[in-house]
Amino acid sequence: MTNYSNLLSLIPLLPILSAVILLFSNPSRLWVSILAVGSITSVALISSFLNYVYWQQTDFILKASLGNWISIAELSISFGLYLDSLSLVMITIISGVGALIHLYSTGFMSQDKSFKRYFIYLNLFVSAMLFLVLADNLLLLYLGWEGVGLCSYLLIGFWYQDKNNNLAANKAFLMTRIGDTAMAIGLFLLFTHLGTLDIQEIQVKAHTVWSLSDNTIASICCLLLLGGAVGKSAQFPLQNWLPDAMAGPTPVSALIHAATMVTAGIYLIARNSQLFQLAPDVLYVIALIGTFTLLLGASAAMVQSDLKRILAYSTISQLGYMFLALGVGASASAVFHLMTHAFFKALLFLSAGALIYSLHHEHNIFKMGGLFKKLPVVTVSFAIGCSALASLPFTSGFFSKELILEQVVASGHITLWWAAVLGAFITAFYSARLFFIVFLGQAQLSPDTTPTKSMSLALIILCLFSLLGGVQPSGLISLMPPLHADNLTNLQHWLPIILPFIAISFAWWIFKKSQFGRTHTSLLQGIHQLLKSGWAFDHIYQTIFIQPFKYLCQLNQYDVIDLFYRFIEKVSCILNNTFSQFQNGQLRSYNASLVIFCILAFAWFISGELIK
Amino acid sequence: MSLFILLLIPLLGGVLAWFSQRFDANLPKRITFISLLMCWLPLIPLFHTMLFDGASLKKSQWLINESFNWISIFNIKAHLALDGLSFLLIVLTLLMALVALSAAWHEIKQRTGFFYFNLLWTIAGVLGVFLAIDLFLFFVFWEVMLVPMYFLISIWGHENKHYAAIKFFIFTQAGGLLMLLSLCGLVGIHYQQTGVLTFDYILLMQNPITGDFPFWIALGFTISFLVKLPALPFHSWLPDAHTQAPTAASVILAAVLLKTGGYGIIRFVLPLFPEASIQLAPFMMLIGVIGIIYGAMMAFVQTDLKRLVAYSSVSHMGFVLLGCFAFNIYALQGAVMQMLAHGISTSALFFLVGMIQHRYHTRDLNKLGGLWINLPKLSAFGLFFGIASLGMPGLGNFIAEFLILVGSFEQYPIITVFATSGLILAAVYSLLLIYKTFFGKVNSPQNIKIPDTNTKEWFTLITMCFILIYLGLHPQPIFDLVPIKLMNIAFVSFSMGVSL
Amino acid sequence: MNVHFYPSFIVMFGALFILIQLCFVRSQFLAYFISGISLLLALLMQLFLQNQTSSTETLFTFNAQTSFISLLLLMIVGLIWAQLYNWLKTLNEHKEEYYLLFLLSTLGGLIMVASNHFSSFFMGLELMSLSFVGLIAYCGHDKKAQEAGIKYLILSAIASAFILMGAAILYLQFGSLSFTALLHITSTQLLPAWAILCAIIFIFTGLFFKLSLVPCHLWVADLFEGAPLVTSAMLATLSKLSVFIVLWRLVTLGNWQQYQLIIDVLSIVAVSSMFIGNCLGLLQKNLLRLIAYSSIAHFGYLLIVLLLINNHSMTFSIQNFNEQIMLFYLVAYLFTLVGVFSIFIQIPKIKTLDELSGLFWQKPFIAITLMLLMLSLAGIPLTLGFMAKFYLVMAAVSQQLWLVLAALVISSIIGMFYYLRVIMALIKTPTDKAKFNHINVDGNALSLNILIIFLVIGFGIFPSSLSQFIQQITG
Amino acid sequence: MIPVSWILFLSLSLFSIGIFGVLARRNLLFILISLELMLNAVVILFIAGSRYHSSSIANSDGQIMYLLVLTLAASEIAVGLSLVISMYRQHHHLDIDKLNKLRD
Repeated sequence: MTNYSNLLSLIPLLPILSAVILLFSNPSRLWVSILAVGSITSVALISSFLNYVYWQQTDFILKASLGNWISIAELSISFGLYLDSLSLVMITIISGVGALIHLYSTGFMSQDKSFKRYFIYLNLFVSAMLFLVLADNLLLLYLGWEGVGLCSYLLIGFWYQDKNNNLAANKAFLMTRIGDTAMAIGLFLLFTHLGTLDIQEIQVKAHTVWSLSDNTIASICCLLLLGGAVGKSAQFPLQNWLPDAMAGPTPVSALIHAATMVTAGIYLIARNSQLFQLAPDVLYVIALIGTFTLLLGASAAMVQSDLKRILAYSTISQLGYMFLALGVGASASAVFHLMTHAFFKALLFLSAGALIYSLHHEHNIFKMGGLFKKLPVVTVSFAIGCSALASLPFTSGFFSKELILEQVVASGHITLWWAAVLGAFITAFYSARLFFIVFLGQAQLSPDTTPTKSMSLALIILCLFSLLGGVQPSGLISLMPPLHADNLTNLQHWLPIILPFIAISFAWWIFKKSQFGRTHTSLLQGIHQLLKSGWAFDHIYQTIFIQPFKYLCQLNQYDVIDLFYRFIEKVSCILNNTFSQFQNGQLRSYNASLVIFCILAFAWFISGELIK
Repeated sequence: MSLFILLLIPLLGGVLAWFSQRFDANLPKRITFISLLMCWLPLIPLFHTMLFDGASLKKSQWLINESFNWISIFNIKAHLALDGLSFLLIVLTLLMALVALSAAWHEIKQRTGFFYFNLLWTIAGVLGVFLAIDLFLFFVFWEVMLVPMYFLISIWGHENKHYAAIKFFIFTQAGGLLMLLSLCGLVGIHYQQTGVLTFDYILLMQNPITGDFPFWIALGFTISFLVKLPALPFHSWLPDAHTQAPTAASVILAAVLLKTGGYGIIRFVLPLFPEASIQLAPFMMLIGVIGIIYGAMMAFVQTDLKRLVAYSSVSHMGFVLLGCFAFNIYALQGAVMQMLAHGISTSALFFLVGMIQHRYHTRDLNKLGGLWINLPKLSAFGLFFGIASLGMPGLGNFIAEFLILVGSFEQYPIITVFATSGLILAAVYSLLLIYKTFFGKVNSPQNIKIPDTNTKEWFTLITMCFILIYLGLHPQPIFDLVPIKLMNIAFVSFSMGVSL
Repeated sequence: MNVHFYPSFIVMFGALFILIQLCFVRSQFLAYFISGISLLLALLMQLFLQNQTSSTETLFTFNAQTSFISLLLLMIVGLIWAQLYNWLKTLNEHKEEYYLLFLLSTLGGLIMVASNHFSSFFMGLELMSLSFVGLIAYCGHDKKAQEAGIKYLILSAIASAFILMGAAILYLQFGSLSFTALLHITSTQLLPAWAILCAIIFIFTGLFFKLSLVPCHLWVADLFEGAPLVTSAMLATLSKLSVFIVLWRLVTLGNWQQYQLIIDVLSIVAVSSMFIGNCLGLLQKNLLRLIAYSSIAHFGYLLIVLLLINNHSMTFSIQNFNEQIMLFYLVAYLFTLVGVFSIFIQIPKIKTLDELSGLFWQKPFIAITLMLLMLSLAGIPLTLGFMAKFYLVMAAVSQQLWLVLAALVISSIIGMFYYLRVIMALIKTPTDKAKFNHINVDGNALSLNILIIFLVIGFGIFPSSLSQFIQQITG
Repeated sequence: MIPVSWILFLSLSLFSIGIFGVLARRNLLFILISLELMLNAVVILFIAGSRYHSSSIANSDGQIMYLLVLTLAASEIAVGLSLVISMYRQHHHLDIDKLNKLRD
């Protein structure tokens, strides 16, 4: 078994290398795309090679170290890379989807003038994500974590002339930053109590130091790590940055806000699964957050009019599914759903990008219609993507979502199962609604350009993946309890299968009666507005956090402590001119001052005598 | 003798630069450049010992130790010594002096001789502060370095430079006088308790004074260092001094003068008053945290670019205070690293603000915008250093803040949680800075062609980027250099695995 | 005839020669020459007497301290004398009488410094005061000088009346007027015990007037502004030095510190004069009034030394450490003050800060000297003023006078502001170029400035030579 | 022998009359007169002192001090009168309250 550790250490370094080369030289556009796409595809090849090597083994571990980072008394952290089946899956997803999206964006961004800057950011993003996934200690993971947040900030605000792109970027960075701070506090707590930040050591030590009985600190740690995961994967409390993050170029949304970055939270929890085992109530909280977010995402996606915001909300709800799976302890099915979701959501985003590209940046779906004749490739890819999203049988989405639903039932949370099924129904409904409005119905806008060869190539490959993604890599099976638990009632077995068809026919019925656009009663109008703004979380956070903070800062604009020193200045000026009043040039008052001193001294002396 | 030479070079260089102005207007610049380069010569043997025999570092704390008799009546000696900590800060000073010089190269046009005289004498004063081991000599350098800085601000400053210069001078002098009192108190009581009249730091450290006096003396010392740090209640001189100072002066002010406060706490307060500083610790931690949050909140509402960066350094120095008084090895290493990283990132920001002001003649955030369009290189650097100041991992600031917070978490978990929330606020004002200046639409006049960074400025900024990245990715040599074990600081406990 | 009298004799003969010279020929150069010779001879004689054995008589006492003080006095007067000739040229009055009064006041000072008996002290005091009245009101037609002269005359007359009343009560109590007699109280105590305290208060009122300490400080600003420049210089240095030495001798020989009242009065006066002196100077625009207020504050600092005497314990294993501090502070302060006044003499037409603004950029050397002197007055390190303040703080801290030290810190912070205003004015960018053309720095002014810089900065950086010299004296 | 306290009382009362004269009067001439009064008040004490302490040794210090004080008072008044003349020549009045050109 030759040791592939130097191959492993190459994986995260290649993208950084190409980013640095791009930064300091300015080659022609062709060379830029060759370099950028080449580095990511080489990483993809390495990971596929590693896949090939470790295909059949279930428990393999590959370690590599890029050097020592910090070593003071007890704290010794190195740039260690750690590859096992979980991170192998993750790097395949990242590099695979990443390579395709790089290929796609060479076409998509060809007209943009800061072409090079785009690819530098994208390469940096992929390398940060690879560091995150391969890190063997939590601090290196945190480095990847923040690096990913930074690159998403840069890429969302890529077209910086437009004011709300920047505001969206700031919002995204700050909300993920809140999650990161919670995670940082979790890191401190872990280090204070376990003495190490190495992930594998933590899993082992956690079980020795704490036990299921006294797990208060363990659950606090898990809650804090959950905070970080929630921030990054746009779950319940910190989810309203993702819809605004659509301001960035569409391949960015595809890569960052569908396939890779948002999955970092799931990876974190999956990676520390033994630690989370110690805090069952935190797992239940994760499940609850998952279900709530999936319902929130699905219901919001149902009423959106912007093409990319629908996909953003659907991402939030699919991530809710993954969190639900993690919550019930089925981390393998969560990762499997993550993989399939990465493929079909990337496909949806890229085809949406192609759509927007050809309709020269039109986002509103009600203005599009009857496009299946003009854009065949986009229509086919969109159809496959929507079917996978709606988890029609024999698509990759079907296998992974069924697995999650079965695990939920197996874990005995029936209420959560019903919520998940409802979510699946709404998902199928809005994906069908999206497909019908955009591609069927009478044509309004006519596309002038068709997507370039590289874009359609990427789309076709992704279609294959989202169809064939159902095959699970053997590595995952080791993490997962046996499939097809037998105590499934036939209702629980068959309902999720036939549900999508009901939802699609319901959507077809409404589409036929062209009722999608109009809402009748004011009650519907109110609900429509509430759902459209993502349950009005933006408004809530604005009033609870941002306005008071702004008001407080505005109040103290002129630094109240500075006023104190200005007061001292005034007092000394007053003192100055009180004493200079005495200098009035009158000789007789000068004589008087002499005599007064004498009298005062006597008075002081006599009072001293009297007291004695 | 090499330390005295190190001090003499800038002093003589300054005088030479001043008189050379008569012959040729830009001769002072070159003389300053030469003398700053020559300052590196006495340090070369130290670099040698650093790289090749690390063992000597472990033996005695002091790498070089020189002392001559000065005032015999009080047994005051001109005692200069250099250990790992002061070596780091001296390297930082000399580096930032070069940055300040490159900032002033084109900006200062009139009366350049006297400008470089003051610049070099401030540097000499600061080098003296980092080298002085005799308390009296430390105090003398502490006050002397202010006079040339006062001249820098009040002659070459911007609109109300006199107010800012006098405020700066009076604040630090008040702190200095307080230190004079506590210095004399320390020596007087040490004499009464041990019969030895000495100002020497090493002798005073061996048998610290007892009774109820050390608390007040430690408080006196700490307050005078807090004024310089600047910590919260005494910080209001910093924004004025920074906004009105010329770029070179505010680079020196930010990079080096603020560090003398932190250095003073680590060098003089913690070792000399072991119990008193432990009693002081909770209050100082509180002031540190409030400083972090207050500085961040103030930075958030500023409309003047330089004031924003000044308040951000108030917030960063709150971390240093937190690190010093946490009595934890990681926290102290973090504090030293924070001083270095903050020194570089904030002076780089001031360097950039100077460049912007040199080109657009304004510092008002509302007038600046969309710089990326016509100044891509400058804005890229601005983005890099803005990100560095919010503590992005992979750069020096993050390592420092992480270590400080990890170190202080064990002893004071609640305070550390609030300090970590400071990280969010840091992100708020840094993003505000980046967004308001570099992104968005251009609203400053478009007609004249504004030159982007010239090669000299580009080279200075690139070196600072590499240093920050080096500090972020490979901080180990810095940690080995700081002689943490020999500094006689009572570290409370760094053994892990103790249950809460 | 005791050899210690010779310097005073020389000065007296100098004055007489000038009188005789006046009868024959009126030439300023001749008077200048005679007074120069007599001062030089007196200085050399004083130097020679430094290591003579000390001898005390009823009226006078000549020990190491008094000879050092009179040496210091003669040096200061010599420095002032050096600039007298050029300065008097600008005055359109008779010149020779000035030298006469100049020498007489020096003689009065010398007598007072060596006095050990109330009569000799009173004689010296009156001689100096009356000659000062003449010096102040020298310019007959200048209204301000007349007014200052009248004020000084009336006030010093009242002060001497108070001192005399105190002396009379003490004489009534102890039967002897010599300072050393105050120590051992004789059997025949005529007056009740508190009478001594009233006497001391009377004497203090008179002396505090002369030292311009707070309650009686109102006159000093008007005098400095009104009087001719060199007279203010003499007032600030000569009269205050000699009066302070007498106060010091009275308090130490008479051991007045045992009375708690005296300690309270001294500390209150010290604290208030430090604080009010600096507060007065804060927004002052006129240079001379600024120096007057700073002299109030500085003598407030000096008063702390009187508070220290209370325990003769050897602080820092140095005998009579407090006396050394006093001498060092006097040397430092008076040399700085002489320097400041010589700078003012070199820039005659400049009276207020606004006229001074921008001097640095046209006459850098004068401006630098003035800056260094201001820093020395403010007490910034590496200057003589700082070293003196440092010794003072060391002594005060070793005896835990925390209240007084707090006042010292606060008032020196306030003081720093107006010293800085002067420096700020110097470096302001001047509006018109030809503002300072009328100042021409000739040869001896330049050498004087270099000497002053050498004294203030040289001793500031290496004070051990000066403090060792003082240590031998008080040793 | 007359008790000391009477002498002290006389002298102090004369002294305070002198002080009152100096403070109350505006004319320079009368100020000089009351100054003279104050000095004479002091002289009484000196004489009394020498008288009361002459029991043991011939203590004539007081009398010598009396002569000294008188001569110095005279010289003071001489200088004072010269100032009075110069003031009158310039201001044509002797009211010292009008002399307040020197003020802060």
